[in-house]
Amino acid sequence: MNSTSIKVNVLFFGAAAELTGKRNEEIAFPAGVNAAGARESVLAAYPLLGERYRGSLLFSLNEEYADGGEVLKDGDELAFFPPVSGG
Amino acid sequence: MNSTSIKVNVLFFGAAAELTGKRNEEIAFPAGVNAAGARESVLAAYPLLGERYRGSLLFSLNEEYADGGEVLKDGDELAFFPPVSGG
Amino acid sequence: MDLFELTTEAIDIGAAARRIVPPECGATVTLDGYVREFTRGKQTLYLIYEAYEPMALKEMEKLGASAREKFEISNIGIIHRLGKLEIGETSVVVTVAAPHRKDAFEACAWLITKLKKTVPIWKKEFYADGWAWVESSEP
Amino acid sequence: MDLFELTTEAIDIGAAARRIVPPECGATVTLDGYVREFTRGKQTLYLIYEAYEPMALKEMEKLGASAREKFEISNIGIIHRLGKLEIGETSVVVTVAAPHRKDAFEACAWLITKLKKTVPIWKKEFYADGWAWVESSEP
Repeated sequence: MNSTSIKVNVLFFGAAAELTGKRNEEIAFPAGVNAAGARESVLAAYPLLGERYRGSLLFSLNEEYADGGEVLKDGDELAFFPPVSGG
Repeated sequence: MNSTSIKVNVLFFGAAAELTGKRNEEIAFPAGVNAAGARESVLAAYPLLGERYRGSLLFSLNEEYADGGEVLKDGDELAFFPPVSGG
Repeated sequence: MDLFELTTEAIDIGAAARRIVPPECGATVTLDGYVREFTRGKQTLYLIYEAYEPMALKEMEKLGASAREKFEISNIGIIHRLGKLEIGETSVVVTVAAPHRKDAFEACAWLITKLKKTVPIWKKEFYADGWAWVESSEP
Repeated sequence: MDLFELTTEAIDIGAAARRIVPPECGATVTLDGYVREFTRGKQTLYLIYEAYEPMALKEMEKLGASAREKFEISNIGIIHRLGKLEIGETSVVVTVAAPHRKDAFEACAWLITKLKKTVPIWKKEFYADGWAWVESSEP
């Protein structure tokens, strides 16, 4: 880690957890990365996740749906998950 | 009672029971009377009922809403009641 | 199996809903009507429902048959309380199970609206200073 | 008082409806969703719901706030079951109390439709020959 990177707590839910093999992971991103950029990195790091959900994977930042433009801060919680199916 | 009259079991519900002072009464009508005719007789016999419900008093014949044209038979059950207010 | 009942006992709405659930269905919609403390600004202490019981049951069954023609539904339950009810007690439950919840919502709303117009049941409200037969409930 | 809950215990829908009833209200409408035995012709043995719990509760509260802006309602209750559910068990209850039942019907239907789109909960169905994450429930 250098001063130009941040650490983000990344969570995976539902099928996304199975396609990454984990429920959470601390990931370092370059400082200034936004939520959409982080999403691209994660999809690249987990090819099966990208294959299955490139267009539809949802993501949230600190428990709120993200639109992608949000700049991440050290310690943020970023979650990735498939379309929801509660009810 | 003569052979040209029939006996009908008349029931009153809700405010109609209070305005007639009874819940049921056996009433003799001329043979051939229809439900609307019987309704007129009953309204005439109980002036307070007529005053309050002339236009709105509902009636049923043998547990089915009556439209008035039904010819009554000996032993029929005729019921009178205000607009319903269940629920 | 449908369910049409008049009862002087307290109504358990969860049990009513559960009794009509068939295994192939996805959703049940339940309308629970209960005794209001204030109607038209006047405080009600308690009330009494009276019914022409055999005809009320027949009319409830007719409503059930009509609802099945109009909506794709599996089962219907209608229970109306009679006798004396305290504030907050359930007076009526209409519950409908359907494969798709849209039908359940529509059929339930249709049934309660019709019930209030056709089923021979009457409500008498008691106040501190008297009582009144209710001539028309919320349409 | 509104009620938003996630629980691994069985849901009592009657109790849920009763908990949100204020004395001035006239009607409660309750949607009860439960585990179907057959979906798309395939037999489900049981299923598991998983949630992003803190976010799911936040989203449920947001839906409650939006419903209050759209409809004239008194109280809202939303309870979603998590973990393993058997066939026929209640997965979700949405219950709405309102002075007039039309608002209760509309708000309840609106809330369940939105819940299925926005609240982060996922369903995994288990069959005799495997399992599947459900990608979209009935809209």
